[in-house]
Amino acid sequence: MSIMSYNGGAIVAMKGKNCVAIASDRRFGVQALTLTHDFQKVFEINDKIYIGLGGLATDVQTLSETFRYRVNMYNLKEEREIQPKTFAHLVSSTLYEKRFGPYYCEPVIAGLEKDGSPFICSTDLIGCTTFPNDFVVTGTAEQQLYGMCESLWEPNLEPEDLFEIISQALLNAVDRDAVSGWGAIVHVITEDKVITRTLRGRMD
Amino acid sequence: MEILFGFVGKDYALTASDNTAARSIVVQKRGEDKSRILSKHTLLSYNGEAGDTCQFSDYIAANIKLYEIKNGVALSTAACTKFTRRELANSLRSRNAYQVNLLISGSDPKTGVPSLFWLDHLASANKVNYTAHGYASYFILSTMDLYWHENLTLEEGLGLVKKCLKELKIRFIGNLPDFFIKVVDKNGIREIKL
Amino acid sequence: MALKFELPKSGFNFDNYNRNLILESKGLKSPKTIKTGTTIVGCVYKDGIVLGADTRATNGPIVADKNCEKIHYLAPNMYCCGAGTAADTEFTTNLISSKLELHRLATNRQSRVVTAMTMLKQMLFRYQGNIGAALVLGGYDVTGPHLYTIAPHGSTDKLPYVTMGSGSLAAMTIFENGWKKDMSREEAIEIVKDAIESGIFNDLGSGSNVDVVVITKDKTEVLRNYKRPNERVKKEQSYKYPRGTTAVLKTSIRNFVDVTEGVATPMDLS
Amino acid sequence: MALVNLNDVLSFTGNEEDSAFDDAKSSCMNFETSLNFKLPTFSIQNLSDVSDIATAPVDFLKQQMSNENNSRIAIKKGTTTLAFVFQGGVIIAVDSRATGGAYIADGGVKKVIEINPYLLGTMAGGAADCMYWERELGRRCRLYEFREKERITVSAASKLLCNIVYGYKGMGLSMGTMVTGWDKTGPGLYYVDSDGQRLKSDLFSVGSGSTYAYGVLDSLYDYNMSVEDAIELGTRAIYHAGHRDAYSGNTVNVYHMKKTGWEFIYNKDINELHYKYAAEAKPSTLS
Amino acid sequence: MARRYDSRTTIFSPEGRLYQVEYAMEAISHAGTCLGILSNEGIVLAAEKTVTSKLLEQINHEKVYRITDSMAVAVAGITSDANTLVNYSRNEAQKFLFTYNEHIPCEQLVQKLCDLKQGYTQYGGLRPYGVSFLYAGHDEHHGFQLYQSDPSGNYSGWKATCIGQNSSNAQGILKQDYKEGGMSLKEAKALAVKVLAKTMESTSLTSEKRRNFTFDFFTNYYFFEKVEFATLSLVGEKVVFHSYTVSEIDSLLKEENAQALQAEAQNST
Amino acid sequence: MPYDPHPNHEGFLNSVGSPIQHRFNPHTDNGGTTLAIAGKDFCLVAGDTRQSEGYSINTRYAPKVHELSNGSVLATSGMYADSVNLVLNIETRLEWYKHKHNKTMSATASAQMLMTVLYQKRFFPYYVFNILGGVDEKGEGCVFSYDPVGCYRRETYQAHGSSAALIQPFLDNQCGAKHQNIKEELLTLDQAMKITKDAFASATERDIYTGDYLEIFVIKKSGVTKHKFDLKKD
Repeated sequence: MSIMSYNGGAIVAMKGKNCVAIASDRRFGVQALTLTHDFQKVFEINDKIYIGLGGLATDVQTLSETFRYRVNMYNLKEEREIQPKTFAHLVSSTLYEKRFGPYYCEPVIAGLEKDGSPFICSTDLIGCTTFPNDFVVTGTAEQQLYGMCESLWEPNLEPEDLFEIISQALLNAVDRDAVSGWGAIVHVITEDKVITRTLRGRMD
Repeated sequence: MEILFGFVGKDYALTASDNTAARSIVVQKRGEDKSRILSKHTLLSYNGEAGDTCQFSDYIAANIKLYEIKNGVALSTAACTKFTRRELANSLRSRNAYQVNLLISGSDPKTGVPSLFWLDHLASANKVNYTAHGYASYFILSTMDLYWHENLTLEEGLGLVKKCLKELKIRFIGNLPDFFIKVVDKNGIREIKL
Repeated sequence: MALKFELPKSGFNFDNYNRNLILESKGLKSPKTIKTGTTIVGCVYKDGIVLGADTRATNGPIVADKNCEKIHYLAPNMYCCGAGTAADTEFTTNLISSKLELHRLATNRQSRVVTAMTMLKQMLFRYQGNIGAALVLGGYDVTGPHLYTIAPHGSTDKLPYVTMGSGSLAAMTIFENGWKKDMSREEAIEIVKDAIESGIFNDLGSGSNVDVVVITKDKTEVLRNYKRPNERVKKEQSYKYPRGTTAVLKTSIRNFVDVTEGVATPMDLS
Repeated sequence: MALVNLNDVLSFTGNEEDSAFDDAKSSCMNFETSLNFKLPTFSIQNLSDVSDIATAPVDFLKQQMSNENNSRIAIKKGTTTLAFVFQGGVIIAVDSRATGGAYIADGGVKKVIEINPYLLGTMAGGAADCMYWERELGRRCRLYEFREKERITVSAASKLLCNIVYGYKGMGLSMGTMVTGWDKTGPGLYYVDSDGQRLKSDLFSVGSGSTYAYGVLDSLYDYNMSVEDAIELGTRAIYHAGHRDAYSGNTVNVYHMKKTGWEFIYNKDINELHYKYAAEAKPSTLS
Repeated sequence: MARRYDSRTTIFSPEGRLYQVEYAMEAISHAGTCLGILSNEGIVLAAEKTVTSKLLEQINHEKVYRITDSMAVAVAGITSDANTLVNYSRNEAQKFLFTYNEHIPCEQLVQKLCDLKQGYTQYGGLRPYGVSFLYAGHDEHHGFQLYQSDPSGNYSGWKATCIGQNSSNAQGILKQDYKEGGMSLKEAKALAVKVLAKTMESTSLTSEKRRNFTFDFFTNYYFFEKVEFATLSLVGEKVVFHSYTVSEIDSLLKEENAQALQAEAQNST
Repeated sequence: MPYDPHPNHEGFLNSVGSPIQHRFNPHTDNGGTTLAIAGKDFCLVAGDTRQSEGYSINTRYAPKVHELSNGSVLATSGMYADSVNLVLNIETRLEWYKHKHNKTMSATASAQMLMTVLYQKRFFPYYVFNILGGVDEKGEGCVFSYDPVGCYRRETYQAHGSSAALIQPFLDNQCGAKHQNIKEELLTLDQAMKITKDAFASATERDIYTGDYLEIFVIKKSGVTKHKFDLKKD
């Protein structure tokens, strides 16, 4: 068993038309044993940036705190909100710093840029960034998510359509993965609001 | 083979831990209390590798006590958990990591709201309503799934403890005779005999 | 009580190394990093250098990025194609690029390709191949055009046409067959494109599009996605769902407050 | 040395070509001669001339089928099955998930094998092993009936299965099954596994989720319970196992073994059960 | 005589004084006034900027800094020293958050900063930080709190206090006007405006203005460009820090002006 | 190559002297993906035609889907050589059955037979993941899915092979109506064709072992028709 699937979890982020969505499952388990189904894997960085951390739970928690620390310091020193691209590089260099003793965690980032255009990014566990223009996925159901997203995603989705697509992609993907699932949470970020929905997922 | 489980009830948090200290196939002591008082309203229960457990829990207990003395206010249960998690996560990066599993139970002294945190040896922390560590989790989590609800009175809670212990007695090969049952509520920490 | 938290220092940090050893000793496998399976090539022509790369990044059998950039900027007169562990190529070229910039500011001269090559090889050699970057470095300086390959362990070659990565053999066949001395710009771009396409179609680790960079004495052209031979066909149908399809347990909507009204936005995440 | 071993393996596969025809004969011409009512033929390398452990079939199989090595041939595993005897007969309840590694290969597996109208077997471990050998058991039970003019007892049937798989002990079969039925002695419930272990009891649960199922069964089981309560208990135990164990889940299949033979009760979605149970009041802990 | 003991922070004078520390305090008494007033609903911080020029880029906060979500400081003294210390305390606050996942209790942060300051009064070759702080904060333990610290590393909690030039003057007014047993935030703001006006009046700026305390003075644009104003208050459960913009200060002053005029009119009748 | 967090001095030393253990492995994975969907009166079986090994393409056209002489279609993924052998084996048996019983074997009977054939190699399995598609006695489409040692089940849709994990959830959603709040219904042939083509196009985007051509067999009571489409070739 890979370290990345020790605790399980699946995260996906997608671009829409002037909006972006990020969704994760909610399981925390120790290998086959499911311990809780309200584990936080997606973290708010600021109003318009969310980061999803997939992988070993202890590193998910450590990294979320590290990023919060660094972003808070950035906000105080620069006296402005961090931009998604800057944040992506912050994440990337934080991970690459531990190139030879990495955190077992692969982040995905979703956010809106200053001009309101959607931004998504994913990195591998040592900080190799990718900036595709459709979707990014991470976690144990990665393959399932790739398959779902490749088939379902299309450009210029309105927030409500984007919500349906990302939810269906995630729910169906985790149903084929034993170590992720147990509910899901979706954030859709638009110019003026963020809509957070908890989904009725399979609980087995 | 050690057993440690706990849950929160209506206005209390309860943990149950076996009291056997064993090495290899030998029982060294019955009546070992595998917990440390962190503050008036926070209790740390542990199991894991001999040596690591007492070293780590003493270290945590001492530091949290020190904080309280230094600053005049006690850390909340959640802050104790975060601190413990961080210390454990840091220790993992050293040559000799602590092999400990922990439950931190507490009660907010002002509101009386109970809380329970689960930490494993990899320093993943979770706030839970009911949980268990080690082999016991395979046997009694479903029992707790079946019976637990958030308005569990202390009497009902002790009923649940009995059900869990009964199940362990029936199915778990390493069945242990005696348990410390500790309750944290608004009034502090106390031990309860079944 | 000591807060064990240190501000980030520069350089690598081996904090997690011990812990990861412990985790692995428990039989848990380390995950893979994203690799650029990759075909990267470069060749010298009459007026300079042409570099080429495919744009696929893989994570095991899965394509992690369909259109990544493998030709990295080093200096205005120098670019570097990277194959191997994607993060390593990215950060290594970034680091050298900034060192070159500082060097230019200090010396007030255009960077030389051999300088970049030496910096790269010294760095890679120092890490004994643990930084998995295989590079094709091309540039034009006062001494003319130069084309190098740098292997992860730090060995280098200087050749008129080079290929690297998992598709290097497929690409090399094209050069061996068609490369001539003093080719024109068009011919050179064409042969580089053919070489990359050969890698794209015959090597599973390479795919998607062709990136090309042309470097001459006083001009550098970046032809990103010069050829896109692998456009996805249109889908048979749209899979949009009727709104309300997904069963939702709870919805919360948070409207953003207009910041100009002076109410501070919270920074805490918890 | 290495070449010799290679030869061994090659000749091993080479023989396959010839035996294909024999295989065809034995499976299509069963009715010509009773001699063909023997165990199916396996192509197993002669163990006696194994000089290098690397070529031993058991070791080879372990290497090929382990979940390590990127699970080249990962056998579908992970299960919760249970059965218990009560005043109204036997209740058999199983989940329906099959996983290869963490991938859920199938969510609708039938883990109760209908051996004959009075015998049921459950499936845990290697799915093909259970499926194949319990099918074979069905055939033998039928033959027994022809010979003895009466139905085989559950005890005898389970012993038969036990003996077959014991013959393959150590070769990598993986099976943990419960054989249940109704015979002249009443309801019967036996546990048989690929180690050759055979146990009789009133209550068993087998598989990765069995401990969770036991938790529920032990605290609510009562021999004198009504049929409805028993069905509900079986369902509930499988639901709890499905909820906690990553490798169990999807749906519950419940069977009831009665004097008149088994009856399929229902197939329910574990997810629907979750939301149903969540909305219900919890039982009291004080009883 | 004093000379021999002047140059070193680490050496006491025969009278038992640390001259460098005292000089540092002296430096602060020339800095722009900062005042803080604790009310039932929050805290007001107000400060006077000493350097103004029409040509200077308008920076909204030169003297009031946010440290965390629930804490802010006003500084008097050498701005560059202040910057370092502000940065230090922000870092400490974040470290605490990182370790305990809770905001640092106010007094603990004040203590941390004062420990650092104290260190600079004791070790050889170092100069004390020439800066005093007013800390406004809120935590779950003690609610709203106001602290003051000076270059020696001493700190103390206050209901209302003032640092910088004319601070004794301002202290007097505060002592006089502070309503024991609680003020509303609005009253606190009014008091802050009043104190600032009085103290600034007695400085050079007001010399060519009318001596008498008249409120049309507040409309002078110099004034609101010279003042920084911030509040820390609770909105629901959340602590909100609000740094006033120039126009907000303007309208605040106008409002206070109008009310004071009204009050004066009533008094006179 | 898996990510190696600690310096691989072993590899370095190996190249200098110490021996490396090699073990003959008779199994190899030739990649590729297969899929089948059952309809009311038809069965659709599809597969790509790429055959690969490591990072190389052996051939762009090596059909994985085989039409059997009894009118069923067998889709095989995994090791190509084993699948060729298996198909020969099955064909022999089908032929024998025909001579013996003077009728062609039904799809359901051949499904059972395939299980036996696979299980007989329990201790040296065919490294093949099979899907058998056909129409049953009632004329309804049927799909049987197998693991390498013969465990099988009748399904309405199934994907196997290197992109199974990519395609299967999509089929769950589109064919099985999972999470859609609607009743599951059997697809029409037109829908099934569209979904199959999109599923393969998507899999080709992300799975390096799937591509080149897509072959779709449609089985009806009246017979089998075959369609061929292009997939991406990179």
